[in-house]
Amino acid sequence: MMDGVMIVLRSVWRRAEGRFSLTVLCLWVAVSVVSLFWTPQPITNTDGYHVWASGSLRHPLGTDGAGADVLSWLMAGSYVDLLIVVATVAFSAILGVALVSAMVARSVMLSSVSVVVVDALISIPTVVLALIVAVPLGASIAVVIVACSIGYGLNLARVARPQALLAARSEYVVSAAASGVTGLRILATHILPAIVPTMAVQLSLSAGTSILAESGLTYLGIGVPSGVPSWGHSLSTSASFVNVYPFAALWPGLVITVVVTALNVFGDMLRDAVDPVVNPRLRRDRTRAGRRS
Amino acid sequence: MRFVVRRLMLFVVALFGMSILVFAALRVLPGDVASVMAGMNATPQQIARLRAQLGLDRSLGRQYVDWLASLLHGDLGTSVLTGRSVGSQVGSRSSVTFPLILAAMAVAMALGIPLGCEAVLARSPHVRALLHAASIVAGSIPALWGGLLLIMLFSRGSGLVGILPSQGFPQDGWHDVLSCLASLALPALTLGIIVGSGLMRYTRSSLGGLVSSGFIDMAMACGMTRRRAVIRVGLRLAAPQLVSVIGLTFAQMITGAMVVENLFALPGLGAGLIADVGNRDLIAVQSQLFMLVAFFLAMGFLVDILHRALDPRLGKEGER
Amino acid sequence: MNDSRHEGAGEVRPPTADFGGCADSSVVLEGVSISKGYGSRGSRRQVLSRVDIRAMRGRCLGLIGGSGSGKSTLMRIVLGLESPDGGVVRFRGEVLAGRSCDGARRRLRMQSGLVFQNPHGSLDPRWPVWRSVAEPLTVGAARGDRSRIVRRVEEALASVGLDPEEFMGRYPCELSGGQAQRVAIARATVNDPALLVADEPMSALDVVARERIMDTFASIRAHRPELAMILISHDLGIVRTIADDLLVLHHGEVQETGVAADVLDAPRSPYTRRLIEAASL
Amino acid sequence: MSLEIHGLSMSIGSRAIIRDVDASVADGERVGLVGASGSGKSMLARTVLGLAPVDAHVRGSALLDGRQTVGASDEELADVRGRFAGMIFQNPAASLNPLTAVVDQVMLPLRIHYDLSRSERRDRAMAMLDTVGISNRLARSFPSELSGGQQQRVAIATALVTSPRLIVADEPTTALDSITQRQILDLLVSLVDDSGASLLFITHDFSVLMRTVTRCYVLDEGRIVDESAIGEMGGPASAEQTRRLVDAARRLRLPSGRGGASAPARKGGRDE
Repeated sequence: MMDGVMIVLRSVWRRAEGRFSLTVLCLWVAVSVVSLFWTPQPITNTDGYHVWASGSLRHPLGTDGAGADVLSWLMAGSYVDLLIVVATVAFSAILGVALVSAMVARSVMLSSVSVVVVDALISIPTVVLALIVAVPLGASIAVVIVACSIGYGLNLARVARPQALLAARSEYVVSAAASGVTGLRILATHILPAIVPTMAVQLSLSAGTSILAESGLTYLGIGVPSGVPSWGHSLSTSASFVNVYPFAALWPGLVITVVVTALNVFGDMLRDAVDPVVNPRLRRDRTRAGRRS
Repeated sequence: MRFVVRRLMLFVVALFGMSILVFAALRVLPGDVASVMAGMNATPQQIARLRAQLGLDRSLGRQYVDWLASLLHGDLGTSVLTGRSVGSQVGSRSSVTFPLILAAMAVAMALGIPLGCEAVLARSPHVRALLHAASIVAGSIPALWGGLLLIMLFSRGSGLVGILPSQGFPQDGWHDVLSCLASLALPALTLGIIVGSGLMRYTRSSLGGLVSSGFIDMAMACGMTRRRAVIRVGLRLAAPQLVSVIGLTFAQMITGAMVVENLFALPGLGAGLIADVGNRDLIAVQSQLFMLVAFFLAMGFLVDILHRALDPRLGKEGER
Repeated sequence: MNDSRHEGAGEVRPPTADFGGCADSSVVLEGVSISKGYGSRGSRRQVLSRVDIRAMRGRCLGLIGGSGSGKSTLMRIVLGLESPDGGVVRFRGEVLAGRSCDGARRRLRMQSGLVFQNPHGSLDPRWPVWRSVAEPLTVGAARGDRSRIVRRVEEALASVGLDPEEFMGRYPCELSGGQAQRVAIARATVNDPALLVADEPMSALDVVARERIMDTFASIRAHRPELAMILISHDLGIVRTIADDLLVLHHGEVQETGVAADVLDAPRSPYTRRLIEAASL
Repeated sequence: MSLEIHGLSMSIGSRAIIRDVDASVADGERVGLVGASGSGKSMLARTVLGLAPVDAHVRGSALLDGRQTVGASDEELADVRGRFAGMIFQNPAASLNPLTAVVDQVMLPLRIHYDLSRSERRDRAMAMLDTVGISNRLARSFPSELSGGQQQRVAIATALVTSPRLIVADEPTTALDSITQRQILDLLVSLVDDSGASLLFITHDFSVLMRTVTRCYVLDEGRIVDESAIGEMGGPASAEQTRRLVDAARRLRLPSGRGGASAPARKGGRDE
């Protein structure tokens, strides 16, 4: 499995857009890890005298409303956003796969119920889900994660369903069933691999959208609480003074846009890189596995 | 027809389910609703009076049934803070939010669908690549930042071009239509571009898949150019899915709409709801939240019906 | 594998004692007065009415019918993939009706191989050839160890005229229509089935590939004298080269049945005559 | 001369698909184009009509009724298609517009090329449908409600309704069962002869050609390897690929002695 992942990454790296997205994503992860130990300025200390200062040696990207260093807050924020993205992708993948498996299950009851659940809840916007969670529990990272995971899990199920149904009704599944392979094994070996390309794309897009949702929900006050650094938080605080200090909002917005673009581009590239039918390099690897096993 | 009835039942069941969820969400509050609403320094008597006033002393089941009954009569309850009925608040706020959403949707469709087609049909590969890259970047801009950029560019006062208001909404509502539209212009543009990019990407991928299909070959064999065939036949074939995606982006747009309303200080549903949540006006929040959920479930219902109507093949299956 | 072309028709086997004989061990699979209808009360569509079908050990039954004749439904019922409204299905004497006797249905499944019309549709595009062919071997008690499976897969590929060394690692998208269909045949016969059912195996292929598949079936049957086979098609020209007996189906009713040579020389039903005329030069 | 092809080559990326092909179809002549799958036979016909993929690179010349199609603009090619040349595809279920009634499909070429009133278009389409054996009762139905044979009849009506000079039939009967195949072939031949148009019939099955064309080209790996009258095909003089195709076709057919090969039926009965 690991060599499969390496081959996919090498295939993505081969193209210019792939290089751009992989570099940005690796940079993001690196900065997140570094920010756990060191940031140019400790994010806690504020400097009342140099509020909204423009770029200087001590504060390369200037300071925000409270005089804190914008660069340090952005670096610290990258860790929180990475956490949100990883959690959202993981939970929505689990929810998505569970729903898709239910939808193609042989038992009519299970499949029709899952279809009903998805069709009914899919039209509820993320922010409403976030509100339903935020009102009782108050603003927190969990609100963003829960709201995004449910929303994107349902969306993943809805988008991957046609491929799953196509595979479930295909002749190679009928042949497997006719030769006695159990339903569960068919699901794991035929149906789920068929939706992997769609899932890879959807999860990358959801990762990008969850960062945008984080910035939106935090601005609305139900996302990341005020004390916790995040890109959305940096963008929100600088937004309210845009008429006076327009350039303060430039950096957080730029960082978010670049990272989300990288995630979307990565998603586009994954569509072909992950599918052995489209990516010949994946096929060559499996044949060696064939020989070995 | 059978499909419509089944889908209607699904709508009612989902509505009922969500009403329980919304009701329960507000009841799982750490501590008691009344004490939270009355604020930190409220005396026990004030809390007790508030509890009685809101009928919180009744059993949960009783409260739920009363709330549901009042909803059915169109009474959304009265807000404790402002004393005005929630219904009237929702009415005035939606007169701002819905025009904003419709305008944004119009911008999204006007930008998204034609550019999506062009991203597939443009003769030179560079144009196609550029359009695709633009749609990805436009889709990656946070609504907040997009709004800020437009404010920097166009807003009266500090903007470079300074032709459009960047804050607020005329107090007397839609009497002065022109200034209302002007104040909605920037927010609608912000939202429209972001949603439009998603629509554009979807149009591009669904048309891209159809370009070499047998249906396009047939249309070309009858005498159409590839471009005309893809637009005339391709779009028509992709229409059912496109409608579903439009319905879905309409729902996802609300997150952005709330952000934009707050940024541009528009007294809309989003800004109002967030304000109510802010000052813990839970009864108002509960009803408004439910109204929003009901609206989007109805949206989903309508979109499914339209999707089914647009594609006779699906329709036929249901009947036969 | 003898790639040599059979000159003229494949050798047509002499008929067994009497076609209508009682249920003896030579009958692998039997369907007695099978009926099936679809649709609700108002628009009831009778797809099969009282069809008798029998697959004999070592013989190939050609099931002929146009589109809408019900031949695919008959196959699904006979293989236990669908239950009939009326009639009974027996596999080696064991009745297959209803859910109760899953045992018989599972035995039928384990001892029958399936080949479909669309070669690339019947192979998982994400699986290399060796894994598709090995799938039936990895089921139930006959799981066996890795090396036995690899050996059996290589034998199966060789028996359909594909060099294992070259094709084991290939993917369906790297195969021609004819090669993909032969992989499907290898998969269907890798488990030494008692019954091989092929549903329009050649209609999606061009003439040259069809001839190759015809030779493959002939060599499979040469190596497995005990194998019972049902070949479903709408084209008499294809079927007559392999089938020993014929069953002509039209609108769910049996038009004619009997030994292939007799039916072709003296067709009794007008529909059979139209089929013969449509399949002649 | 309705079709003249000189030195036509077509490649997609680095892969050459058609290599320096010369061929011609005289007015009113029925010519076959035969080859195994992947030989480029249907791509040759599509390239001539401008239906090749967008990224195809075409060289050489192809005169359709005297009009050069290689290098012609999309608009010029579109004007030719449907008016001078009609095309019938292999799988009608994947080409007829699934969202419009069949009569509207037949009216489409009329609407594009001729300015007739809606009722005139409708009458001509209904008449054409009747000619191919589709009764007016079925005219309002959708393709998905018709059988394979009926769908192909609608496709033939759509190709012939503007009485074009050349009909290109790309394996029109491969997806149909044998009896329907025979009916559709007979119908196509009789209608093409009635209208005096010429026919380019593409298939992999020689026995189908026996009943439909007078002369045929054999294509292998994008190159014309043989050309002669249909009767002499497969003789000792013909190319090795031709003999392979003829032998394979003959082996898959009953010897003609059985049931007798009847002459093509006048209009083909209205089938199921």
